[in-house]
Amino acid sequence: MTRVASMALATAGALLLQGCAGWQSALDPKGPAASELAWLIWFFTGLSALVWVLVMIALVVPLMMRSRAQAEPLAIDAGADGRKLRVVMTAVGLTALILVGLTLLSFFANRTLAAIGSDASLTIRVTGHQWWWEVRYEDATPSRILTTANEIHIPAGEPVRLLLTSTDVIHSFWIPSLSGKLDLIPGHMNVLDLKADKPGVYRGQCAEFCGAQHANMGTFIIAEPRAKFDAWWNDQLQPAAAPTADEAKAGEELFLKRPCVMCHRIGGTPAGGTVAPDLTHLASRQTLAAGTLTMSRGNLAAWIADPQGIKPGSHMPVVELSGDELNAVVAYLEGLK
Amino acid sequence: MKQRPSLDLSALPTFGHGPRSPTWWGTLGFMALEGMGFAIAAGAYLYLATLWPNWRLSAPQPNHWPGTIVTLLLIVSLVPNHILHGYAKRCAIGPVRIGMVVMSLLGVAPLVVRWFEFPALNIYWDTNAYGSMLWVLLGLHTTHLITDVGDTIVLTVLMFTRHGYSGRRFGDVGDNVFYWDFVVLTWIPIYLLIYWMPRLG
Amino acid sequence: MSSADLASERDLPPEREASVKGDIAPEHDGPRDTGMDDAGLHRWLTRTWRTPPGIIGALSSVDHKVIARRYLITAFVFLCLGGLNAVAMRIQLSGPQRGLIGPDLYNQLFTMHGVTMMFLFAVPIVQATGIYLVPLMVGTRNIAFPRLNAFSYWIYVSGGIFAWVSFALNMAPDVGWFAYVPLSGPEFAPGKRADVWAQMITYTEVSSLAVAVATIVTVFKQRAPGMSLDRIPLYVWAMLVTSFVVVFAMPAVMITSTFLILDRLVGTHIFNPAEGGDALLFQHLFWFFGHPEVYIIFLPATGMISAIIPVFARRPVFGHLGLVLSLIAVGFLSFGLWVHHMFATGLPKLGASFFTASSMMIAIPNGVQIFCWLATLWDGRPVIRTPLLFVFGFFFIFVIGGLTGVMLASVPLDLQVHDTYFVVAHFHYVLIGGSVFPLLGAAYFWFPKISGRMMSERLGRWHFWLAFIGFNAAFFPMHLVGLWGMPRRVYTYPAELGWGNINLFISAGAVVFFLSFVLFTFNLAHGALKGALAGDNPWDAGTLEWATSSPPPSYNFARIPIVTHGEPLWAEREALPVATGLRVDVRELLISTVAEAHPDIREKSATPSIWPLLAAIAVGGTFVYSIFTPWAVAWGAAPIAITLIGWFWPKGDPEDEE
Amino acid sequence: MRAAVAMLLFPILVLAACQREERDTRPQSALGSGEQPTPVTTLEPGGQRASASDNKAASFEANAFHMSEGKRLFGWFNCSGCHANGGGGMGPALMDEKWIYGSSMESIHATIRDGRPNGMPRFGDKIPDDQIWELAAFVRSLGGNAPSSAAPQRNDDMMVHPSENRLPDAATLGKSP
Repeated sequence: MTRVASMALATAGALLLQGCAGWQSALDPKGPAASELAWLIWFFTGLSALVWVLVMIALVVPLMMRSRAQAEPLAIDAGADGRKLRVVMTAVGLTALILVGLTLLSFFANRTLAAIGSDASLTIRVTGHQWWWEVRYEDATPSRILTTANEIHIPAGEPVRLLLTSTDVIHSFWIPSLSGKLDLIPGHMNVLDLKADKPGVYRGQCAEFCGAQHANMGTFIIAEPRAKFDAWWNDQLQPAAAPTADEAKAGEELFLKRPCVMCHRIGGTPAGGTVAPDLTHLASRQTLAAGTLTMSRGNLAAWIADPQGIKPGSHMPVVELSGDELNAVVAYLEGLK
Repeated sequence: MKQRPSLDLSALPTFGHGPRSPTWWGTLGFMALEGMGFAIAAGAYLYLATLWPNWRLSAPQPNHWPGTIVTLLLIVSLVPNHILHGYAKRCAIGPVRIGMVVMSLLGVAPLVVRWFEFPALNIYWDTNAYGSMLWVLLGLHTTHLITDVGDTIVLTVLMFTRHGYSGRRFGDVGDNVFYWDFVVLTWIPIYLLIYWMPRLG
Repeated sequence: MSSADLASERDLPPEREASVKGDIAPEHDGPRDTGMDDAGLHRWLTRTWRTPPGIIGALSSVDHKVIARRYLITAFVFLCLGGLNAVAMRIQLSGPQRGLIGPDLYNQLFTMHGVTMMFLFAVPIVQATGIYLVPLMVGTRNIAFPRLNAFSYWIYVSGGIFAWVSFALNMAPDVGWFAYVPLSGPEFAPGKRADVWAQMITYTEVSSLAVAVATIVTVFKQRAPGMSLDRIPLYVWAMLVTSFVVVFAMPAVMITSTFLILDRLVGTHIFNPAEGGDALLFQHLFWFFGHPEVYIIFLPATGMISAIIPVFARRPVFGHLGLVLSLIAVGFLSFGLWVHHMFATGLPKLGASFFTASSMMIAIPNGVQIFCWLATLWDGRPVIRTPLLFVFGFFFIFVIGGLTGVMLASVPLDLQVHDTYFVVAHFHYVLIGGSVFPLLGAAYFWFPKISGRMMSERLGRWHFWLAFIGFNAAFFPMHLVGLWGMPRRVYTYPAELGWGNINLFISAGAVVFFLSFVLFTFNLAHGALKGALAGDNPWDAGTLEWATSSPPPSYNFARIPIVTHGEPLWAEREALPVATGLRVDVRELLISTVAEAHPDIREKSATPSIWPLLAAIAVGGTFVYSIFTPWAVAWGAAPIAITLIGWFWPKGDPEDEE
Repeated sequence: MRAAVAMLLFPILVLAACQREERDTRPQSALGSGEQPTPVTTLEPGGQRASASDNKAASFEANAFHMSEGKRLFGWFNCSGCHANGGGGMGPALMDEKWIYGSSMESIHATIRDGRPNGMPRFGDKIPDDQIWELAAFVRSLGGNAPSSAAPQRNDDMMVHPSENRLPDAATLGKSP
């Protein structure tokens, strides 16, 4: 009895303690692939629960019986064993039947998933880096190719095709509420098609252990109506707005003079580093450091002042800046809408 | 618990040859796992070879002659090896001693030629994956060759001491014969993989 | 079976005739046990088979029981260390954004946890149990190749020390227990941490392989007369199948780790995609071992269950043949489903579907096992003692793990749960439910045999409930948190995702689970010192290990038993038929034929020797040195060769000469 | 005797391992960052000037993580643009025995920080001090000066030269046939 109680307690407790699942949950699907998968998860879980309950009943049955402790162990009732054999054979047959059913089910689910992206209108190349995501929107017109980082805007209701690869170690791209995961492997190119049914922000994160900051390698899919998405793309293609305020101007100068320029790119300035996230429209993003901090002046300052305290081991070095210098750089970056 | 003697074992022999002896089974077990190692390494080689359309990765062809000589030497050595096995089964100490010396020499000979196989691969292990796999396969087999030749030499010496004159030692000779067969047989597929497979691409 | 028909089927071998001809040294004869009284026999056999006194003597021991005890204790120590790793990780994860442990240490912690539990605890402890029990269950006096067995232990313990000293030196691997390249490769894993992983794997696999070969040969050639294939106890079958799986699976991981260290140390390009290598090759090679590894851990546990259930159900196990065939089927199938660990790597769809089908299929033989055990229990109310409680715990937990395993076998479903806490929950349900719970049951069951004393039943029940509740509290919620999107191997997580409370609950469960092991340790110590005396056969069980005293004498059986039934002690309640005629002044044991177990040869078993230890030191030193330079292999060859020659060179004992 | 050796060996092992495996990513300003002026000439009384910051140099040089970070930065900051992969081009070769401004960590650090005549730009503003030390440690390893147990290994990349932990060992083997 305690066994059942503990189980119930664990489950109920877990469910009650659960605050807000959904943002990054496979059980809260927001796209056709994830819906199909959530249905599959529930179906498998339901069937499994049923099988488990039956096995537990079969286990509890002997506890209700009369004790046989005194009997001679080799005196077996052959007739009873014959009946048992039939029961066991039936159970094995049922097991096989269920397994065949589940195999077919997962095969057809796989086909459904494969059909999702057959008419994808948009191709986005996602490259995994330790520990951020490089996002490149492909386009036939070279001037419309757009490079950004960590946040992927897509048009809602349309399938998009993601080309996944990596330049360092293996990562895995996973947005639970939209689709299953797929690895980014150096030397391989994987194709993931996904679709968001409705506009919204869907969080995901790297799902294959990739080193020190595997835990802080988040990404977002931001699904927007088509018009808004097109506007966003056009905005992002623009070079960074030149700063107007004095402090921001000083910040730009510092950015170009100090180590920042070695790794980061800001469109419209000489900063052209490609080994770290593109900062051209940094302030238009919702988060910093691959989903680690929300975008705000304070977090920007904290991140620049002590990246190794926030993401120990990340490739963003500590740059020694005075308080004024820090403020200036933050003011500049904050203006990069 | 009470005991009831009902079987007399006193007339049983104290050693046996081949599958009757546990050592033979142990040797077989180690052959199985080492053979599995060879199979996995060969599998890795084939995996990479099928992955890249121009296998050999534009490296020059290996020179197969040293390898072919080793192959011939190894195949030839099977004959005295099995003659030796016959003597070991009959527990004939004199011929077994001679046979062991012959087998030691026939073990050292391919090892000497093996030394020339490495440069004949015409590629270093750190040039590309093709070179790495050739060196790995050749190295893996060479390790087996060296350990078995070492084992043979030690056993040869042992046969010339007073310890050699025992049934147990003749069983050891039989197992050594058995293992040498394994070393020779595993070489054939590796020889083909190293020297002839790159010629296909 | 009478002695007459056994003798008639034995033909005189040609070797005997040769010896008559004088080609080989005539056999020295010595006193035989025929007709000897019990006290005299005991004196003779004790003098012949005992482990020599003194420290050197202890280090030279080749007694399978002594080696197994050391193995068990060492593995238990590693279990505790691995458990402490887990507790440290759970404290770090008990709330979002905790700063107790940084990523550098955390990554070492979870890698050490995995490596310790898989390679230093689970595999060694199931093999150690086999080393102890298999020779007793098949009715022989020592394991085959006893010196090799001693060597295995020394290699294993030095590999474990190597790993944990590395951890103390901040040099522990931090790339996860399966150490995927390129993360563990030359470019992204600076220092020696990944090399420690690679060599430590090679180390422990050498030891597992040697034990596997010794176990196979023991089962094949050293069974008591009359123990034909259909009378082999299920536990021994399980160990036999496991050993075969070890023999065919472990070479794959040794090749993998060797490839990795070659890439790192001498610059080969096996895993470098830019020079013709491939990163996925590593995963194929690793999981070709990695999946059978799960069954290496699980199959011996099924053997333990098959040994425990009949005793408490008071009848032979139902469907003996079905269980044996299931074991063999599982052993074979375990090699055909490694790709289900790689569904997220984007393999071709058709190939992946094949592996879905094969992964589903392995559930059938496992189902057969479960149903047969249940059917065995249906004969009446079983005697509920602590070992059986743990078997019930096994059913409860393992069936959940098996069913979530079926979920993981489905390609599309796996893409959602792969590498999340769902998987963490799944494999802990399978490994702890499927292996640790049976092992704990086995500990209570066989402790009286090993120590001669009973463990406390009352503490045992407390232990069971604490372990059971702690386990489920710790691991069941992980299924949920995995579905809510929490990936495994993260050292922290943001508060906004709402995983804080459930993780706190999990951590609390983990601490309870850990405490249950503290209680278990206490019960072990208490039992060993103050437990009630057990007697030969406290559970009235039917297999041969219960036919000798508790703890068994160094020679196991005063006379080799003769087996007339699958449960010989139940079949021969008055007196056990035994064989006589073995010499008592040398270590003589009986070699029998493979299928029918007819007596065939009286062979000598190896005497104690210090050389296996020295050889292990030479091999271990070479392994450690080789993470620094490839020349270590050349330098190490000499000491290894010397110690091996010392090991095999005859010392003039009758055991060596005849 | 044996005990004494063992007792000596263990701390050495511990020290070596700790130095090699430490992964400190925050600046170690407490150790000093080599703020002394850089000489414009190598003509010094008594040869090379003694350096004040060698404890930092030593801690970077023996550390595998820092060296591998240096290797990454060497690529990221396009040092290969002039020095190729250490073989030299517009800038001098880094894999050979010749060190124009000395082979010490301090000299290399100074070269990167302050630049040198004839083309080496100054990176003092552009690269944080610790990263300069990492680069210096890597550059030294290119010449086979770093302990092979800590030196970076080959990249998952085209093979341009044998990996640093096999230098100069591999150099003596000659070129691939």
